[in-house]
Amino acid sequence: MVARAADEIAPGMVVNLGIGLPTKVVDHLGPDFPVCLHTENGLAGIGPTHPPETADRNLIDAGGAYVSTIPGSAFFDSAVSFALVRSGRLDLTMLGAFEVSQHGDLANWKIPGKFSPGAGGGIELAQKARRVIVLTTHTDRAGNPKLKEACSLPITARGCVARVFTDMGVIDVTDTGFALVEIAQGITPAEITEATGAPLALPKGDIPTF
Amino acid sequence: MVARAADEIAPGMVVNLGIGLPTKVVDHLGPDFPVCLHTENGLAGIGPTHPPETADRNLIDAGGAYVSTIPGSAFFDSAVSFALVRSGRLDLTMLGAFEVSQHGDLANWKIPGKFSPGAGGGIELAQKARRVIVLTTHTDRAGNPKLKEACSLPITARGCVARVFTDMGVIDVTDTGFALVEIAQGITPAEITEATGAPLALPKGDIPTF
Amino acid sequence: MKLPDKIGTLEEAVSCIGDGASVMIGGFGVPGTPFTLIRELVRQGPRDLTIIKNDANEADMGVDHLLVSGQVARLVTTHIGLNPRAIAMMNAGEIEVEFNAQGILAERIRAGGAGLGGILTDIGIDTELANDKQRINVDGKAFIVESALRADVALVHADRADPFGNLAFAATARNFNPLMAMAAARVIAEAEQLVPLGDLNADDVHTPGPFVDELVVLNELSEEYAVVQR
Amino acid sequence: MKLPDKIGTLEEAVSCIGDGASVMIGGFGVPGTPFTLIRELVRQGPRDLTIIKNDANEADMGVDHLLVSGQVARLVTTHIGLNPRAIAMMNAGEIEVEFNAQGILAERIRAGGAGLGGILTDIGIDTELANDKQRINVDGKAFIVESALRADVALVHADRADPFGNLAFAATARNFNPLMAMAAARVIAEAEQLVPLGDLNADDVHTPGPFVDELVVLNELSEEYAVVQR
Repeated sequence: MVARAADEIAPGMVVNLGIGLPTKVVDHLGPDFPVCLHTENGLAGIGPTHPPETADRNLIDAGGAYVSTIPGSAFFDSAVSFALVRSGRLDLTMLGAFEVSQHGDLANWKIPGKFSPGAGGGIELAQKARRVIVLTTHTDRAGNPKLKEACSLPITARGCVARVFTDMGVIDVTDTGFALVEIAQGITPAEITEATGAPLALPKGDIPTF
Repeated sequence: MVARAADEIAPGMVVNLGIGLPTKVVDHLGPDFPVCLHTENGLAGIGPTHPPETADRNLIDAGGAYVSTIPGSAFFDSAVSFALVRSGRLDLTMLGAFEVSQHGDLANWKIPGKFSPGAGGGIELAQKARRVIVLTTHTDRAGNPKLKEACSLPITARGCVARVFTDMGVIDVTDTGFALVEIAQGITPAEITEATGAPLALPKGDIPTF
Repeated sequence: MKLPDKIGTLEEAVSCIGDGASVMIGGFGVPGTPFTLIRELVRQGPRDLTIIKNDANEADMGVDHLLVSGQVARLVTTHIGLNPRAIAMMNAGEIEVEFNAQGILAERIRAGGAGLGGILTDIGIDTELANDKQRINVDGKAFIVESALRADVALVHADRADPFGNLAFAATARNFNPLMAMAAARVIAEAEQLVPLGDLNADDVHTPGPFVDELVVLNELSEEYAVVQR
Repeated sequence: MKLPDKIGTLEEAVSCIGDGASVMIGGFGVPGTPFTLIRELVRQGPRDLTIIKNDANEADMGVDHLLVSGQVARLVTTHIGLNPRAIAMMNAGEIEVEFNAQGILAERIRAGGAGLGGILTDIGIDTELANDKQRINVDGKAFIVESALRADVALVHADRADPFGNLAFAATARNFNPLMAMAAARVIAEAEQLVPLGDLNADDVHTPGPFVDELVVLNELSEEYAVVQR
């Protein structure tokens, strides 16, 4: 899934990857691949993560991982960091989700009564990145669909999600709802349709697998 | 007048002086006098002016004079420069005037039909400096008073002027109007009262001269 | 003519913070958090504080000490997920918590520092964060009004400082520090290293001295900065 | 993984500016004015431009060339007192001029660059500059609504740049440049000196590369930067 998600990154993009993802996705990009990774706590040009022994105590990403710089990295304050996001300079972000609606609404920050630590920078990333991709399990721990006709949880941003990567498939959010793009090896169209809480349009002909 | 105006600068102040004034005022402060001179085009800690031969083409004040830095100077952009002004970090500014009203209103940026080059940074300096002092001739070229009951020209800011230095005297703006503080040598109370376009309260007893 | 000196003592600097004060505190996670100023604030003990900080740090670090000591009445923040105590106190009603979108908290503080009344944004306009917020149309588009934030005192952590209070921050320890260093009636900076006037390149100063009221030079670095072994 | 390269040619960079475009131009007086980009804009000749710049430079310099060539329809500015031609053209109705308080022009541009809808301010609230502007009350205080400014293109002048478009400005040549470098759909920077990736200290970059679309490295410096003999 991560390897497939890395294909979403086109040369020259400015990209913000959710907590834990950068290292995993970056491993799938070549050393000469031109891309700028952004973290909202104030760095453009994230370099490799460090083990504690070699870490710089002043250099973390927004998830708290000890990262590094690369030639051409730049630090800035939190206002400039989100100016970049809100003014349309962030080409792509990859986020987690509790729920995604068939209209592309995203809920990923609050479960009333259970989980409400605050949205952090998630709202701005979801609302303002030029392209929002969600990486998530297809269903929650109880087996309920995360892809739904409408979100039941407080939303993060409306109509923001372009594409969802799950353990079962790659699904686009289109003007007419969810559309299956690719399916995981070993999963049948019936299974993914069953596990999806809204209509899922299947592609004509063979369905590519990943 | 300039020497007397320099007395208004207390140790530790951040001060913005109008075009042409900094060098003149600064000559009256000692080399160890603690003060920070600000110019709105992006410098705190203005140093001495330079003749063309030694000037830095990138280093001017808001009036276009070639200035220099001193140890501890800092450059910043135009937004930060006016953030400093508007957020109350500018202790004192000295400005010129076309008219000052007895309520402290200042008009110094526009003469309709004759002179309207734009206000530049003048409105923010007048409205937000903690103390605004005006340095001006007491009358205009035609001999009309510049200190008036009300401004006839478009105003720069209302109720902003605390004190006016002219060639005839030092006048405070008080809750009850203009009050003479000091008088220039050779000027009589009758002369300055005559040249002032609003009531001028005279101090009790001897009037200090400068 | 020379630039004024602002070096003070830790005790004296923090003593301006009284009961009921609003206090901005820099830092995003560990980097840039003024741990020494926070410890002194705990030692001096003013109560009923409004704390404005991106996060609530983690257990036994930074702002958490102020929660343990019961000095916090209100927390204006963006995310407290790494501090279970903050969440528990919020759920128990022991502290009031106001959540902001992270970049909007940054902009509200910056607006305060820039002497503005507020900003207009569409961030969160479809979410519950916009409930009860004033709205306005500009050029036919709907925006939320987010008011400017200022505080009585700002506590910031710099890497280097000169005696005038020019500050430079290190790497991602910059975060909210330069914004808060403009937005309080009294700005107190702790600095890891004091350098002579003129040692900071005038082009590379992050917070210009005129914004800073008092500088506390750190004799030793809090152990709370230590790299975490995860 | 490496950072993308944005070096382009002068002709190609400016060719994106068509008739009717809005163009932000950095600089306060001479320092920071992108004279080479302006000259190329005159050479290519798009008309009916809206120019957003602090001032109109002086006779025979910078923006004045665009006035001479008749390419400017509208000027959004703060002060044009040093350019008699700009004043004459304004008075003759040959160009439309919109005056802003200087710090408010800076904040409107910054708001555009920060993806905000606008700012609230009390600057000029008692003056004719506030005529016809929308007002709003926040916490019982009256403010003017100043809309955010964005442009189709921003032209900025940097002292040093790396191939990714990280920019550093020199002394008071910074002024409006870093603000405009965030506030346009397409940001074009000219730089006096190209340095290799990594040569600019990551803590000391003034405009981070992600904001810049195209970098033009200057072969020679315009004579318009020469120190003026007054």
